[in-house]
Amino acid sequence: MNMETGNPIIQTKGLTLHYGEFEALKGIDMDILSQEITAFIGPSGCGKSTFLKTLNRMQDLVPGVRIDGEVTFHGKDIFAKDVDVTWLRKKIGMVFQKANPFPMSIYDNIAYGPRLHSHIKKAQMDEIVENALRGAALWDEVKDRLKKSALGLSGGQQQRLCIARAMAVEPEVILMDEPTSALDPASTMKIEELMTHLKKKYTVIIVTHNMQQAARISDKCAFFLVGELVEMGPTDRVFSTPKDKRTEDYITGRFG
Amino acid sequence: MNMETGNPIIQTKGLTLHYGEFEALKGIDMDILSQEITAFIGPSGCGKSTFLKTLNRMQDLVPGVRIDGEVTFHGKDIFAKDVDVTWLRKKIGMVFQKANPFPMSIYDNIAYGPRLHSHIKKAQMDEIVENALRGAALWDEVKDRLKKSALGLSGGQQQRLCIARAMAVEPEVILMDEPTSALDPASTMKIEELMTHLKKKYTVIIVTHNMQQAARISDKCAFFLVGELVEMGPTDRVFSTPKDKRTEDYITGRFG
Amino acid sequence: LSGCGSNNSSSTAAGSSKAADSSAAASAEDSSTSKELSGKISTGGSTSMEAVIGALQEAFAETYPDVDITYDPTGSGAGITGATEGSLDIGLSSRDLKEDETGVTGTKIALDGISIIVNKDNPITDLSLEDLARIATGEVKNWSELGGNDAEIVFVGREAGSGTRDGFESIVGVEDKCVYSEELTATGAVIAKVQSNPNAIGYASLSAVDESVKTLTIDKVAPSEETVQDGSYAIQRPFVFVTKDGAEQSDAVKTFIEFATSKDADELIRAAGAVPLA
Amino acid sequence: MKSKSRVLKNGLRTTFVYVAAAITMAVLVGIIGYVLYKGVPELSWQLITSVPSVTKKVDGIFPYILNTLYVILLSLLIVLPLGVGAAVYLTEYARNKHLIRVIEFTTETLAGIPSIIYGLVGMLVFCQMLGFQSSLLAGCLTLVVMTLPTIIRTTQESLKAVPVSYREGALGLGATKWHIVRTIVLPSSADGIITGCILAVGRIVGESAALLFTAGFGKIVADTIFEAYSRSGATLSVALYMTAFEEGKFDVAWAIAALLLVIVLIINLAARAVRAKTRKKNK
Amino acid sequence: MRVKHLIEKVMNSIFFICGMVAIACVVLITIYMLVSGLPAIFEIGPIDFLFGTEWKSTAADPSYGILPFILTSMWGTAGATLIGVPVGLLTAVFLAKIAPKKLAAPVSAAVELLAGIPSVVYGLVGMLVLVPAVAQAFELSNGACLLSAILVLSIMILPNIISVSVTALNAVPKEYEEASLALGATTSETYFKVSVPAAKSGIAAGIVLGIGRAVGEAMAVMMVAGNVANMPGIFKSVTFLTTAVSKEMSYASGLQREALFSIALVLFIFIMIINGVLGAVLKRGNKHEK
Ligand SMILES: Nc1ncnc2c1ncn2[C@@H]1O[C@H](COP(=O)(O)OP(=O)(O)OP(=O)(O)O)[C@@H](O)[C@H]1O
Ligand SMILES: Nc1ncnc2c1ncn2[C@@H]1O[C@H](COP(=O)(O)OP(=O)(O)OP(=O)(O)O)[C@@H](O)[C@H]1O
Ligand SMILES: [Mg+2]
Ligand SMILES: [Mg+2]
Ligand SMILES: O=P([O-])([O-])[O-]
Repeated sequence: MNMETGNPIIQTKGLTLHYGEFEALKGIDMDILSQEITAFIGPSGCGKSTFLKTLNRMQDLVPGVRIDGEVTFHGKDIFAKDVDVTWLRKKIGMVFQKANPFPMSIYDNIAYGPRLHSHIKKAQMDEIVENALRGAALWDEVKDRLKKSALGLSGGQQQRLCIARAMAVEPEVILMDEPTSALDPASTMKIEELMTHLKKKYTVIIVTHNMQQAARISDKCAFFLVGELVEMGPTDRVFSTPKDKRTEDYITGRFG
Repeated sequence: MNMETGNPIIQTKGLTLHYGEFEALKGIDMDILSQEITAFIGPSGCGKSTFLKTLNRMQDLVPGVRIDGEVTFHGKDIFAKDVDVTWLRKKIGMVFQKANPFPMSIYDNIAYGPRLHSHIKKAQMDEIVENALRGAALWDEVKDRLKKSALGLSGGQQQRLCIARAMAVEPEVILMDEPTSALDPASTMKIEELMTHLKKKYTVIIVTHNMQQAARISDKCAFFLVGELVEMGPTDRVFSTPKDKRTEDYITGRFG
Repeated sequence: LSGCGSNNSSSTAAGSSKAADSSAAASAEDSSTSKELSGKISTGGSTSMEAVIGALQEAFAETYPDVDITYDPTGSGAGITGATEGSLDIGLSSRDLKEDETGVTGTKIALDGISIIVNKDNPITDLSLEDLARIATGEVKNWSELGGNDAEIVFVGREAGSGTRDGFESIVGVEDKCVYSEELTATGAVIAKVQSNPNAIGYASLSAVDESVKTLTIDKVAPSEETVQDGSYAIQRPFVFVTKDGAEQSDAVKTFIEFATSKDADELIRAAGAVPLA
Repeated sequence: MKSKSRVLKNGLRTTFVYVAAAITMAVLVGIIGYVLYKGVPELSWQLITSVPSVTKKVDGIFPYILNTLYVILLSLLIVLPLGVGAAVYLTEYARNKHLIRVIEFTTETLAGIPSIIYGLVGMLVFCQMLGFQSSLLAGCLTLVVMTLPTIIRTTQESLKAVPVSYREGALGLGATKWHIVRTIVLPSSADGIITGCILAVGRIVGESAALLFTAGFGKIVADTIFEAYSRSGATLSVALYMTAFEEGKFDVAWAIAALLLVIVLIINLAARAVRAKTRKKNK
Repeated sequence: MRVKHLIEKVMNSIFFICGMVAIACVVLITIYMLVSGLPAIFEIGPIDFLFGTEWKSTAADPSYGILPFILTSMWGTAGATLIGVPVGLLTAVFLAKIAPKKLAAPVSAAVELLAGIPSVVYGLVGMLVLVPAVAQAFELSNGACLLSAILVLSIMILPNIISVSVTALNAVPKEYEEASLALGATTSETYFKVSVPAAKSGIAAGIVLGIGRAVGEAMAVMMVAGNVANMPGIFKSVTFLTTAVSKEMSYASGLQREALFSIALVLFIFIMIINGVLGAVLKRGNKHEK
């Protein structure tokens, strides 16, 4: 694995987040390198999703949230006044735990994002859709039913469709929040495979409950505990010789 | 444990039950002895609840059910024309998987049953309520809030309340369908304790998914599989030296 | 102001004579000129006048298809108010203007008998005005006192403010003294009531009464075109066009008023069940 | 065994239930049956397509049918964007909980105000203050206010049923709120909006008190749409009131009553069909 | 980018405005009711107006006392509730719990139809069928009276009560009923001692809704109540608040007209109180469910 190849594409400094009175993130400092897969692990409720959603400002939508500290994307403060959130979210795509294709055709699902951001001709759009579906290893399965509703796909296919949809807007980073936790082993395998392909082009950040999965696919691994970043480093190292006692306990299944 | 002390209080002979076309119980023969705890175990969908509900004719309420074979209570056919179902259900009480106190006060929950069956004076009712709550080891926890809504109790307290409510109509048999499956370990412990007390006065039949629980508390154990009674006998014996290969497989966790 | 009543009659007289001329002229003229007349005439008020207005409207539209006549059946009171406030070109009232209703002029266009109706099964055929008054005030409570069946009298009338009620009460002399068994809000409802209740007696516009009920003679006079016209049938009231004094009237409005007060309108008024002016 | 009084009480309770159900059904069958029995024989193609005329002595209800359609059309045209907009605001935009509560409370309040009060206020505001006179337009505007709560509530419910994950997915792609509302939220809640419309149409068709004071009683077929809305006109319900109680033409009145019943029946069936479809879709 | 933000802002404002429309309407209606209703009350005198027992709006010496209307509305509503609620509730129990699906479905549909029938149709049937029937049954000279109005109103509120109660009863968790049956209760005991009490906040909401409808109904009542301004009596010809307004409004002028607006104001206040109660009932119900 190529560990130190990328440059920090996203950096956070002292990132603190409150839901009302409750401090969900307690001063997180983190560098995320480009063209790598970073996995977030930690017990339920430790703030993984919260952290993830802060990175593309999806957290803005939750009422009563207060964010302190800094998050930069390519060195630029994402909370700066002049940052266009829609642009940021285009650059930092997201895939959710539960596959959430829109209730429209497969084609329109993929085309939804590109249409938002620019005016694209039919032929060009066809190409974008095909590329995105190929990229998500879904093209062969759906090429004959592009005009059919996306809701008719199986769970695993739907999740890959969501990945394809995220890719269609040409992001640089893809955030994935437990993308396989609702899927069967076969579909999970497919998506894990897909992710290792993705990192050639994208920076991937994935939240997972599945330690094996983190070990299998990620380059870096970050362990969270009640709002703190306990430890982060090359995945091999974190799993083989965790520096922190709590990381070790978690990895060996003593809690969580 | 005292194994052969009781007399058969409930007996079934060739009990077969169809939900429409589907045969949920396939000719069950069983003797249930009084003052014992009988546990029903078996994988999900094998018909444990169905069998249990047949014993107090709660199954009558399900449309499209056909019952063949015989069930006797104290030697009397419970399906005979002259049997009053309400009397049968008073004699054979029931506690459900999910605690289901009525949305009324704790006191009224307990008093509900007795009020149905006879006209009882206030002072006497107070006594009945107190005894039932003591019997369910709940009195000390609720004696100061008898007039408060039962829905304000914790899950474990609610389940004990339901047991107390069942006891208040002075049944001879208490059927329990996974009474602890929705509870935390502490509450489960309390209820298991309670059950061993109960058998001094009542015959208890309990459905459980928890093998340890069955082993801990029951005198007899019956193993069901897809509508058949595979094996029944003293719990010690069934767990130590099951006669049937399938029972062994189940107990050792090879399926289910 | 006090001369309001006389004002009415004089303008009516003037109007009708003039109208006769102009309508004659209109019919003599080339129809192409009449077609040029266009615009909107808003009328509204008395509900009893609905049929009359409907008939006039239909006939007028045949000659002047471009003139648009609207009619809101809001009641005589609202008609007079509308004319006073200028929101209506012509207010319709089924009673004469009262003294305090100033700033407007009333033009009679027709008369209406107020029929006294009873159920068909009622043996009574004639009542005197006095008997009627005694019934209305509740002095007489049983039909047997008037030679009818031994049954309680059910006196039904209209709601306060109705032109029909106003006409009936003022002529019979029972203003503010009526004891109604039921107050209904429309002519048809009164007829239906009398039709369905054997002991009922009520009053309703002559124009609306049909065979479903029995019309009584009052002091031996039956309501009809002649008796109303010559005044021998006492219980009657005028149908009045109310216009605002000093307001600028469009040609269309003028022509319509002329048409309504002309002899040509008589047949239409008759068709609508009302009585043309003598 | 059961005590005598217990058996008696059980019997009584059961009897009461059956008697009540029987009364309800008798009332149902009685009213619906009677109206149809009286009205259907009077309903003829001739009646439906004729314009009533005093001089020609013709009965007809064509203008009323036309007016009813006009009123439905314009009212929906106005209330739909308003109501859907308000519902979208409540579920998608509003952040202030107090404001949401106030809006929801006022919506409930509007739903409870009786039509006679709508009639009076409509008369004061639309006919007099804004100078629309008694006209279909004034009637429509009054009905808009009356049906607003219906549209808001049904739309709101169906908006709430749109999964949050759809919105999240679109946001994650960089969509703006309005874009999400337009392309995802509103299309997925079309069923609820349609149900709201159907219910509103039901209310509009049945309304008489409010329209009597605001839309008047014209029975003329207007030449232009504009003219139709600027003059008074009776819908079927108002016409029923006028023909029966003013003109005493009960045969026509029964015919209108039967026609109304059939319309209400169709409206209910349509609403049911949409609801059934929604339920199937949600499964 | 700029354009997108502009559209976003504009749409935000549009939706905000739509959201405000409901508030604006209520405020406007309230203001208009007050402005048009208060003057006459003060001119007549609040006591004379509210507690006067004589209404003679067009007499030479007019009197404007609306106590008869207020009492009639109260009596009428109470009567309709007294008949409509038990029948409706029991029917709801039947439909939700007892009736086989094949019967329940068409009856529910018919109940919905009943709710959709225009009030004028009720008025028509009431006047031509119910009023004569009442006259015959009670040997009255005229059947147009409070009783007839009560009967019509009970029928009109029936669908409200039934459909809301059925929904509430169906929402009662099955577990409650199972628990009751397992204690040896009969089905009827279970329905009345467990299901109905558990559904009570929903049922109460249905009842308040029905009361609201009864208080506000005008057209149907006008055809059957007789409309004379008598103090209420079960066999007397009476006027409700609603019919007092609608019957004279078209013909009224001057103080009479203003007094009619005052009656409408009183009616409006009644309705607001009922709405408040409804809100409270629903809120309490929601809290209970939590
Ligand atoms: N909208 C919210 N308002 C208040 N508290 C919240 C909100 N969302 C999350 N939290 C709290 O913040 C903490 C972190 O939540 P988060 O969803 O980030 O955890 P997580 O690590 O993703 O857990 P999981 O593995 O279960 O998804 C939790 O304690 C949660 O209860
Ligand atoms: N009302 C019903 N109608 C049709 N089939 C039913 C019904 N209730 C249960 N069954 C079927 O009968 C079989 C036995 O069900 P039962 O509930 O008795 O299983 P169980 O052993 O209690 O399972 P579990 O441990 O999940 O509670 C199952 O296959 C179930 O699907
Ligand atoms: Mg999470
Ligand atoms: Mg079970
Ligand atoms: O409608 P009226 O003619 O009785 O005023």
